[in-house]
Amino acid sequence: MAELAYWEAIRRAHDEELARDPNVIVMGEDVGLIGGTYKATSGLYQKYGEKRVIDTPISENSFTGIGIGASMAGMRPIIEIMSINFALLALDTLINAAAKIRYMSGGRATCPIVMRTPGGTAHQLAAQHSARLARVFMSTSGLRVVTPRGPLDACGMLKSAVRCNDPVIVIEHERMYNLKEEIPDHEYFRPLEGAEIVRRGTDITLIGYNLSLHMCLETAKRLEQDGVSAEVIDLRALKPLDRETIRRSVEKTHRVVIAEEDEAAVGVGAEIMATVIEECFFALDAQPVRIHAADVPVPYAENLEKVAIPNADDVYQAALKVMGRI
Amino acid sequence: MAELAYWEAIRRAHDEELARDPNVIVMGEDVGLIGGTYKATSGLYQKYGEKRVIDTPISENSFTGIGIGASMAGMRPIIEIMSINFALLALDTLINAAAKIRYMSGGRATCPIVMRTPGGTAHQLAAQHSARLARVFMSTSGLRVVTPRGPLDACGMLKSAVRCNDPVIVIEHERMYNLKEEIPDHEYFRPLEGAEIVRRGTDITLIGYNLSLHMCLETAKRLEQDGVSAEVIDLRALKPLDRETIRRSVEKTHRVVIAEEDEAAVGVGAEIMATVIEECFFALDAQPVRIHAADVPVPYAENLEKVAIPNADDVYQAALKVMGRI
Amino acid sequence: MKPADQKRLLREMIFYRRFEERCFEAYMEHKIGGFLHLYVGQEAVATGVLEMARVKHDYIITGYRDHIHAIKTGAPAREVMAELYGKETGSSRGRGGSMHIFDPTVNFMGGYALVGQPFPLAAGLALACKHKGTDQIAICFLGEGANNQGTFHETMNMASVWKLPVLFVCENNRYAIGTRVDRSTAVVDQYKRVCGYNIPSSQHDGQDIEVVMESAKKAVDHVRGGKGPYFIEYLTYRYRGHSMSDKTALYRSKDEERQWQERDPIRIYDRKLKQAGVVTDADIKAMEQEIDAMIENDIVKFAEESPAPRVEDLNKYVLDDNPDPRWIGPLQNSY
Amino acid sequence: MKPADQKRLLREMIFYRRFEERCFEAYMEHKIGGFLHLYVGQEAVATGVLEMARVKHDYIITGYRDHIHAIKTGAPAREVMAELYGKETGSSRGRGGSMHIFDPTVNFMGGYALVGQPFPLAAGLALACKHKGTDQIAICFLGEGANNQGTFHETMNMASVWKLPVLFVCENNRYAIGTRVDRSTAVVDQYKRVCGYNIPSSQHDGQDIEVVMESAKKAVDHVRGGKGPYFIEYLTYRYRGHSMSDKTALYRSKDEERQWQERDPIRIYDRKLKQAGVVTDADIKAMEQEIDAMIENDIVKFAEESPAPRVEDLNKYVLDDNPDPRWIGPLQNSY
Ligand SMILES: Cc1ncc(C[n+]2csc(CCOP(=O)(O)OP(=O)(O)O)c2C)c(N)n1
Ligand SMILES: Cc1ncc(C[n+]2csc(CCOP(=O)(O)OP(=O)(O)O)c2C)c(N)n1
Ligand SMILES: [Mg+2]
Ligand SMILES: [Mg+2]
Repeated sequence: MAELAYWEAIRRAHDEELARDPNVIVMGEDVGLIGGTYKATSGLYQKYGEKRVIDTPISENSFTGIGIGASMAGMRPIIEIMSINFALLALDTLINAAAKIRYMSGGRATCPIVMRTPGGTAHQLAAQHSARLARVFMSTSGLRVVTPRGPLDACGMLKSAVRCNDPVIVIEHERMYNLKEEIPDHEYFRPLEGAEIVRRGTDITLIGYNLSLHMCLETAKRLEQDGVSAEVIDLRALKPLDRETIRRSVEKTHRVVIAEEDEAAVGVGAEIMATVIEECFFALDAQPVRIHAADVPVPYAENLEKVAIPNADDVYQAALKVMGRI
Repeated sequence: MAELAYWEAIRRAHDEELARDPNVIVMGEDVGLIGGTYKATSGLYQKYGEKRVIDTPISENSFTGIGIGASMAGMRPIIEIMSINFALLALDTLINAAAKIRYMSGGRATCPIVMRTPGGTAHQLAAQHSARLARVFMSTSGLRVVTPRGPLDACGMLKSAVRCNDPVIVIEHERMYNLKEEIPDHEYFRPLEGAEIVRRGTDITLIGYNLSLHMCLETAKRLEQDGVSAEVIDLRALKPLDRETIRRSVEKTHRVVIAEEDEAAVGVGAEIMATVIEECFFALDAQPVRIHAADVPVPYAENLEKVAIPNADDVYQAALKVMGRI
Repeated sequence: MKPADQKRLLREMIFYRRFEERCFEAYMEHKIGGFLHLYVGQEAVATGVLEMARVKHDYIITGYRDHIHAIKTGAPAREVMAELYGKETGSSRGRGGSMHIFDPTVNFMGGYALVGQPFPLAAGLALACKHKGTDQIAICFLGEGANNQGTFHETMNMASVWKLPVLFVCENNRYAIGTRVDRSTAVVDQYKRVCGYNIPSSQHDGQDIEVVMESAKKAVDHVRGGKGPYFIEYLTYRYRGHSMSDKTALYRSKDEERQWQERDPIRIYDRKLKQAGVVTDADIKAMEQEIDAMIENDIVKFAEESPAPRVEDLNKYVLDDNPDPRWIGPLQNSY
Repeated sequence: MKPADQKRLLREMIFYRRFEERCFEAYMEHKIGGFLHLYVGQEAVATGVLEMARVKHDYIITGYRDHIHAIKTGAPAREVMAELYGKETGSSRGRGGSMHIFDPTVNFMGGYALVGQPFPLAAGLALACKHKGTDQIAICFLGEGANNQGTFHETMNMASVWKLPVLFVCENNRYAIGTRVDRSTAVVDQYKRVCGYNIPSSQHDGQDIEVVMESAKKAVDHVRGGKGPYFIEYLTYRYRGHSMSDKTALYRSKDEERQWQERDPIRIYDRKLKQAGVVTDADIKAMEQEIDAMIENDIVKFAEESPAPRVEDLNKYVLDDNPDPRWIGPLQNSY
C-alpha cells in the first residue's frame, strides 16, 4: 500500500490501461506535452508518444466527437475536458451522440468512451469556471456517471470505466486533486455501480458524493461528539443510482440529510430527495433536508463565494435540525 | 375574443412586438422566408423585412451568441431554436454567457433575449429529436424559464418575455402548436412568474406544466366521475418557481401527483417533489408520486415510444393510488 | 467500365429511386412515422462515390437522409425498410427509424439527426483506422447546410493536423430546408471553404454518375494513400421537399425544379447507356418491373410481416445488457 | 503623429506593464484570487489598435486576459484593480474578478473565460450597431487558440453574410496554454484561416506599436466604412506563463523567450522615440516613477481601502432587481 494523491491515482490508472491495451488513447487540451492542468496525465506523452496521448485544439465538441467516433471502431479513448464548464460545448456529442448511439442503433453500435472532467467550485474562479453539472449527466439515459471520492476510487473506477462498454462520465473536483489515500500496490478495480456506506451509524443518514461526501464525513465526526451516530453514504455512482442502499439506510435511521455542492434547483439533491420519498416515505421521522449552493452564479469575491457555496458546517447544522437538536 | 391556435398566438405576439419596438428582431433557422417549421413566425419576414426577421445558418451556438451580443447593445432579439434537441449546441452561449453576464458584470451588462423552442416528444421522432430539457434551464440561475400551456399564455407570456430585462427561455411543445383557445382581441400580457390553479379541488393536487398539464386536466375530469375532487396546478414558470402556490394547495389537499414528460432522473418532477417535501412535509397524507418517462432514449417504434413516454392514464392511475383507491 | 457494371449501376439507381418512392407511399399510408427525408434526385452521388470505396471495409457515415447510403454500403434493403416500419428486424431493431439507419456489420456507422454531428464522428472512425494501421478510410456524406456548423471547422482542422484518412463528401443540393445556400453562406462554393485547413478539395457535377465516379476515385486514392483528408463537393438537387411536410413552393420556383429535373441522374445515365448500346428501352422496362416486384414481394413484404419490438424490451440497449461484473459491481462491502 | 501623443503612448504602455506586474505581486500576497492572466509582452496590440478605434463609442470585447483592453477603452484603472481585489467598487462590483472586467459606460462589454465565446457576442454587438444605423463598430480581441473553436467559423460566416461592422483582432502569441500553434492548427498563419468567408485579412508585427496603429487604422476604416468585417492578425508573445500556475519551461525554450524579449514592445518604442529625440532616459525614468507612485497611491490604495461586497447582496444581479410587475407578476387569479 502506498499513499497517493488523487491526481496520482488517476495518472496511475491511465498508465496501467495505456500499457495494457494499445486501443486505449488519451485526448484533451494540454493533456500531453505538459501533462494536464492537474497533472493527471503527466509523463504519459513522454512514455506513450503523441499518437496515444493526444493534445487537441480548443474544440471541445469535436474532439469529444472524434473520441466517440474512434470508440465506435474499437478504440478506448479517455477524453479529458479541462473543466466541466467547457463540457457545455460538448453536450451535443456527449448527450445527443454518445448516450444515444447504442439505443438508436438497436444495440449494434457502441461508444465505450470515458470522459473525465473536474466539476465544482474551486477558489474564486467566478461564474464561468465554477459549474457543477453532475445533474445534467445524471439525467441522461445511456450514460454512466461516477464521482470518485478519493484516490482509491479515482484509480479503480477509472480503470473499470476504460474496460466497460458504455460511455462513462467521471466527475472529479478541482479541490480534491491533492487529497491523499492509501491504495493497493497491485492492480485493482472498483465497480462503477453501488453506493457505499463509508461510515456506519444508527441515528441519521448523511448522503454525499464527490466533494460533498467529505462534508458529510466531517459532520459525522462532529455529531459523534454530540452523541449522534451518523451513517454516511457515498453515492459514488450517480447513474445508475443505487436506490437500495439509500433505502436500507434510511429505513434504519429514519432521518436524512443530503449534501451537494450544486444549486438546489433540479439538482442531484432533488433526485436523492425524490428517491428517499419514493423508497421509504413512511420510514421517515423527520423532514429530509438537502444542503446546496445559493441560487446564484458563483461570485468572484471571496466573501460572497463563501456564502454562495455550502460547507461542512451547513451540513452539520442541518443534521442537528433534522435530529431535533436545534 | 377570437379562438387562436397556439402557433397563431405566438405569431401574434411576435407581430405586436415587432410592430411596437424597432429593436425587436427575430432570428433562427428558417424563421423568415418560409415562416418557421411550426409557422410561428409566418408572414413576418414579408411584413418586416429580412433585417428584422433573420434566417440564420445552421450555427446554433453562434446565432444565439449573436442574439445575446445584440441584446447587450439594446436590441430585443427573439431567438428560435427549431427543436430543443439542438439547444444542446447553444448551451455555452445560453448558460455560460446569457445566464451569467448580468451577475458577473455586477449588474452592469444585461442580456434581454428571449429563446423560444419546442421541447418534448412528438410522434416517432426518435432519440435525437425527442429531448425534454426543461430541467437543464430550470437549474440555471440567471435565467427565467416559462412553459405556456395554451394560446393565452403563449401570446401573453411571450410579450412579457420580450419586455422583460432578463434572458427568458420559452419552452413550447410540438404536440401543442395546434391546440386552440380563446384569447382577447386587445393587447394583453401574462406574467412570467406564478403558478396557476387551473382547476380547483380539495382531495388531491395534480401538478403539471406544458404538455403534462393537459394530462393532469384530463385526469381531473376522470377523477370527478370517481367522486374525487382534484386541484390542478399549471406551474407556468419553472424558474423562478412559485413554491407558495404549491404549498397552499398541498396543505389543503394533503395529496399530490406530479406529472412530467421527461425522464425521472433529476427532472422537473424531482424538484417539485423536493419542493413539496420542503414546504409541506407534515401536511402530506400519502406519499407524493411523480409520473415521468422511462429511463431510456426515446425509441422510434410506435409501440415502444408509447410505453416510453407518460400519458394521461398514467397520471390517472397514480392519482387513484395516492387516493388509496387501488 | 464494363457494360455489365454500367447496367448494374443504372439498375441500382433506378432501384434507389423506386425504394424512396415506395417509402413515400408507405408514409402516406401511415406505415412509416416520424420524419422521412428522401434522396430522390441525388442518387448519383452516393452510388458513384460508394462504388469507388471499398464498402464493408471502409467506414461510412451520414446524416438523416441515409437510406440509400446504407443500402449501397451493404445494409440489406429489407432491413432498412423494416426499420422504417419500426420493426424488430430493422437495421436498428426499430429503435432508430428513418434518420438512424445503422449496420456496423458492413461498417455503415449510422445516420444522425443533428446537422454537423457526423463530421467529428467520421474523423474519429478515421483516427481508429490510422491508429490500427489498416488501409481503411472513413467517408462522411453531408449536405452543404451542415458546413455552417462549428463541427465542420473544428473537425477539418483536426483531420488535417492529424492527417486522418477521411473523405468528406459534400452533397450540395443548394438548400438547407428552405434556406438557399447563398442566403446562409458567405462562400457558396463549398469546396473553397476548406482553404483554411490545408485540405485539398474539388467540385464536380453530382448528376452524372461517371463524373462522380472518376472524381471520387481520385479522392479515395488520395485518402487511402495516406495523404490525409480530402473534401469533395457535388452539385446536386433534391426533387422533393426537405421532409414530408415541406412545401418547396415557399422557397424555390417551379422553373428551377424543372431545370434540375432535366439533369436527372437516372435519365442522364440511361440516355448515355442507350446511346452506347449498353441498354435498350426494353431492358429498362424489364428492370423497373423486376425492381418493383422485388420491392413489393421481398422488401415491403418483409417489413410488413416482421414483428414489432416487444414492449418488454423497452430497456434493452440503453447500456451494455451483459456487463462484466468486475467493472460494474456490485460493491462488496456495502449492504 | 505628434510627439506629445507618442510620448503619451509610450507612457501608457509602461503603465500597462507596471499595472500587470503589480497585479502579479498582489496575487503573490493573496490579495488577488482565482485565475490571473497577464498581458505582459503584448501591450502594443491593444494599445495600438484601440488608439485607432473610437473608444467609448465603439464596442470592445475580449477574453480573460482583459485588464489592459478595459483600461485602454476607458475603464478606470482603479476600478479594474478593485475588481481584482474583489471589492464592491470594482468594475464588475467584485462579482467577476480578473477574467470578467466589464464597463458598459465606456462600451467595454466584458472579458469572458470561455475560449471562443466572444466571437458571436462581438458580431451581435456589431449587428446592433448596423441595425441602429450608427457609425459604431465592434472590436473583438482574442488569441490564436480561440480560432480553433467552432464559434470562430460560425461567426465569421454570419458576420460576412450579414456584412457586420466587426473587427476581429487576433493576438497570435503562438501558444494556447502549453500548446504551440503548429501543434493544434493546420494553417498557422491565422489571417489565412478566414479565406473561406470572404473576409479580408492581414498579418502584422504586433510588437511595434506604429506598425500596429497603421494597420489597425486601415482595418478600422474598412469596417467603419460599411465594407463588412475585417480580420487582423498580430504576431506577439506573452512573456509570462499563461496564468499564475503555468510553468513555461514545460513547452518553450529560454532561447525563444530571450529572442522575444528583444522584441519587447516598450523597448522598441522607447528606442525609437529616443532616437527621434522625443524622449530622454530621464523622461522615462520620471515617467516610471510617476506611474509607480500613481499605482501605489491611487490605484492600489483605492482597491485596498474599498469595501468588499456585502454578503446580504449575494442575490443581487441574478435577475433584474427592479422588474416591472406587468411582465413579472404576480398572477391575479391564483391564491
Ligand atoms: C443541429 C441541428 N440544427 C438544425 C436541424 C434542423 N435541420 C434538419 S435538416 C436541416 C437542413 C440541413 O441541410 P443540408 O445540410 O444542406 O442537408 P440536406 O437536407 O439538404 O440534405 C436542418 C436545419 C437539425 N436537425 N440539427
Ligand atoms: C471553452 C474553453 N476551453 C478551454 C479553456 C481553457 N483555456 C483557457 S485559456 C486557453 C488557451 C487560449 O489560448 P489563446 O486563445 O491563444 O489565448 P492566449 O491565452 O494565448 O491569450 C485554454 C485552453 C477555456 N477557458 N474555455
Ligand atoms: Mg442541402
Ligand atoms: Mg495564444
